[in-house]
Amino acid sequence: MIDELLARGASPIHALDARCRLTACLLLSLPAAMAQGLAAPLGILGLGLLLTLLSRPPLGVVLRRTAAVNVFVAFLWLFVPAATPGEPVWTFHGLTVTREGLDLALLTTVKANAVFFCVLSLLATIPAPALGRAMTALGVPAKFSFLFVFTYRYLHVIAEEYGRLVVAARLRGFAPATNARTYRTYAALLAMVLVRAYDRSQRVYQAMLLRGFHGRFPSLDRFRAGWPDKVFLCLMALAAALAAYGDWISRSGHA
Amino acid sequence: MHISEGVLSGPVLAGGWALSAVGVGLGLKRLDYDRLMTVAILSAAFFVGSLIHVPIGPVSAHLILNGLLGAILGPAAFPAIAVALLLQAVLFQYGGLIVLGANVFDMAGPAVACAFAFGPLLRRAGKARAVGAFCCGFFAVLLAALLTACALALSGEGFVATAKAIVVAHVPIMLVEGAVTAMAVGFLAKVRPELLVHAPTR
Amino acid sequence: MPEPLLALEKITFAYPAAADPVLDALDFTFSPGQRIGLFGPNGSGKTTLLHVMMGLARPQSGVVRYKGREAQAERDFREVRLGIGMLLQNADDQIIYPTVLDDVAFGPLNRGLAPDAARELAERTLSLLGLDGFADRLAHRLSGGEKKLVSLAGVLAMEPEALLLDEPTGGLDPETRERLVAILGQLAKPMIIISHDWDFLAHVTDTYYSIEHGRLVHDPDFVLHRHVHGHPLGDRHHHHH
Amino acid sequence: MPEPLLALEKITFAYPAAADPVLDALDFTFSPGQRIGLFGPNGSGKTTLLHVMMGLARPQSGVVRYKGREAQAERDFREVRLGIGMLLQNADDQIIYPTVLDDVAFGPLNRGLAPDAARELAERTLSLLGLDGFADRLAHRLSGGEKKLVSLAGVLAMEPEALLLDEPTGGLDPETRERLVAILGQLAKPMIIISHDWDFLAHVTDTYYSIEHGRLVHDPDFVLHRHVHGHPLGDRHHHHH
Ligand SMILES: Nc1ncnc2c1ncn2[C@@H]1O[C@H](COP(=O)(O)OP(=O)(O)OP(=O)(O)O)[C@@H](O)[C@H]1O
Ligand SMILES: Nc1ncnc2c1ncn2[C@@H]1O[C@H](COP(=O)(O)OP(=O)(O)OP(=O)(O)O)[C@@H](O)[C@H]1O
Ligand SMILES: [Mg+2]
Ligand SMILES: [Mg+2]
Repeated sequence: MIDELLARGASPIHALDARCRLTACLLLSLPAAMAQGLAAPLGILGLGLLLTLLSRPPLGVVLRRTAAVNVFVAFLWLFVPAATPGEPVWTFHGLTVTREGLDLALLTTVKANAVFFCVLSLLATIPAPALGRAMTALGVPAKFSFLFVFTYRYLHVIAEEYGRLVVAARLRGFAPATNARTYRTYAALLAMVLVRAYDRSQRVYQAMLLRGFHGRFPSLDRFRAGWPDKVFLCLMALAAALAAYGDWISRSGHA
Repeated sequence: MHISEGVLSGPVLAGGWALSAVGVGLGLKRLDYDRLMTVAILSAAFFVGSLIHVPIGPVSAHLILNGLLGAILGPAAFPAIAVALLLQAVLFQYGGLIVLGANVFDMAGPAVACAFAFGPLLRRAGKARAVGAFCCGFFAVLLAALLTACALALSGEGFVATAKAIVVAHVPIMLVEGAVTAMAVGFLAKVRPELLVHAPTR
Repeated sequence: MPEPLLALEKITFAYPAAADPVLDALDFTFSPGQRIGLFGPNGSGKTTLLHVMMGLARPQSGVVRYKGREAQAERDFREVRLGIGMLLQNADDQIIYPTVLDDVAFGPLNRGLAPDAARELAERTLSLLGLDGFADRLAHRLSGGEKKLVSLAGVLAMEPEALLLDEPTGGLDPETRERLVAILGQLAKPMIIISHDWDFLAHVTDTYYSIEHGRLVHDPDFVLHRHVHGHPLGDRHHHHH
Repeated sequence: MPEPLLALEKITFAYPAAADPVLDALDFTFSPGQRIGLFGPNGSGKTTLLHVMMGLARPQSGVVRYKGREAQAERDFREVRLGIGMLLQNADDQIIYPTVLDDVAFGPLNRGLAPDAARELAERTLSLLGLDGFADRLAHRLSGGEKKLVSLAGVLAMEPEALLLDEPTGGLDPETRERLVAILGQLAKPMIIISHDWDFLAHVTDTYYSIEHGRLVHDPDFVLHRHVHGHPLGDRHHHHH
């Protein structure tokens, strides 16, 4: 149900230090998300696609994920072109599609996909435990990183428990429909999942005490950034700066 | 109810990050390491619970559960939701890191607000508890939809129509969430009343 | 010979990312009156086989027939599930509602019974298993053995024509196990039981299969066999696992 | 006779809402060199007994002594937990980090080892259990048997003087079980093992107790004993549960 389909791999991207990938992902996403013109996000979209190619993901996964992200974008296309005031290009049953509206929808689409491919190639390729360590190394509070890592640890255990409960319900003839009993059944399943999660957390806490836990999570330090990591990070920082500068130029040009 | 990356304007994104950082910070401050594992495992349970698709008429929608999460975790729901959304970004690429702040605040703000507003009702018995739980589920989704809509509307005039559509589309979900939350809290009160003690008292 | 209740024809099933199929062109029939014991090493595919029968896992090729009719869509299998009851390995996974009565009444309500009839049937089933007075108990406060019996009650309350039981004795203490032997011996229903507990199988089933390389192997040499092992409770009354 | 590692004196323990105490004025000593097997029906209080020893459950009356000194406050028990390693029944509860190496190093780091030394010790322990190459594996991708061995590695990496194991063979297939017998046989540490698996107990322990009515009963008549039972796989090689 919940699988990191991209985190394992032997590509050049996977070989990079997790801290560098996380930083690069942030650096590239920022100008793409903030841009006002098309040029910068288009450039980053291109770079994101290149990085995705380098990370050698399974094609099916990429297509499915791309489609999922663009559902919200498609939803925007339903409303934005006709709702933005400006120069009309097409009128249909009282709805006026404007040039500004089309531009805004297009810009949003490019920005969303540019960031998506950066996340896909740089963030989704980091296994969650390594991401937790990378966040701490980059200054995120340790408590938050541990919360992230342990949530990830038990996600699979609980998803499996839930899956077995659903199987049990189906075996006894449960067929979801829009009625009170269906909602009652889901509420019961949900409550059972929570109760078992809570009970489990008590047992896990005991296990922690048994292994000498005294209010602080230690961690092994194991980051080693070599020159390829540094070169990569510099290149990405340069690309991000270029995109931001380009967007700023085009903005002041219009003004 | 994720806003995808690239939609919101700079100030809205920055505001989302600032508010979320404060919320996560306050939530973490109240959370000591001894209870961290409980919050992590419950957060995982909510992540899984929010993958439940329930039929609503001809379509199906997934549960959001931020109201129930707030009812159980209180202020710790803030970091819990932040962690869950970050995991969704990493595992499924729903939204990136830039829009994360806004998405976290839209979901977690209402969760904690409802916990404070209706928390006292949750520890009473019978009808009062059911009403409080329904309100937690209902208003947490309503507020989340409103905040999402505001974030969109503030980002540009072109997004106002989308914002309205989002609120309207969530009305049936609010009702279902309210009902499911009320029933789930009823079961929890019977089976593990300890789970409800962290709801804020004030 | 009566028409088979369930028939599998050339079933091939592999889990998504797996290289080898778990079930490989497997044929099988399960007829009224049969009591089948299914054993074999961990991971040989026993649970998967039952899941295919119940439509919880869909084979890549082959046909599942229920009373002679091919079952293909989810709705066909819904009918199978109303006719055949399956008990999962872990009782904790099987008990969905926090209170015993709600849980046992879940199946009958899904079959479309009115609430009153469902409650009545649930209570009758509980008392059949010697669980009178359990109706309002909370599921998570039951002992392991009690949970197992309650989950069995949930299956029996659906009044199935046949039973599939996945390791029903796992984690039970000897006394509860004996009670289960007695209850199952008394039920005049065809059944398939997966178990690692040969002694148990010898008591409640009469035909034995194991799975090897994705195929069912009929095992006629289920023999009585003498051996020595360590044992507490010297000469007191005891049971073997 | 050496000074007992742990001694329980007149321990009475009842769970909050329960009517009868689970442990009732129970006395017990556990000395270096002992290998104790603890068995008995579900719910008789075996797990509770180990929890009292480790300070996870606090008795209403009675004294727990660790190396002769009374353990009372949480900090006394912290010392007990650094000296005695306990393995919980369910490996999923015991493996708290997502990656194997982090998890095995957790105990050593808590004992105050430097990260490098902790890593080195963790790797050594993994290889002792035949788990070389597991360091970066993700816990949720391990099989049941592998999880059990990793959780044992987490306990052994604390270099405890003694071990308490709660049903270590539950859910293991025969092969992993054999491996565990070999590993435990090799460890020259005193241990207490809870198990329903008499054959396993007979292989790795030499003193037997069960709990009856809240008291420990020493069982000297754990005997070799001949019996007959149903058995498949005729003359092929096999193991008994
Ligand atoms: N959801 C799944 N995804 C991938 N592989 C699976 C899944 N479930 C089971 N398998 C694999 O399929 C094979 C058969 O599994 P199955 O559960 O049917 O075995 P079994 O005979 O019931 O074993 P056991 O005695 O341990 O219950 C095993 O190798 C198992 O690892
Ligand atoms: N947290 C708890 N709250 C209340 N009662 C409990 C709790 N844990 C255990 N009990 C009860 O205490 C008794 C002893 O339980 P314990 O877990 O020690 O038994 P056990 O001998 O380990 O059994 P098993 O063989 O099933 O593991 C049982 O009757 C059980 O129902
Ligand atoms: Mg199985
Ligand atoms: Mg126990």
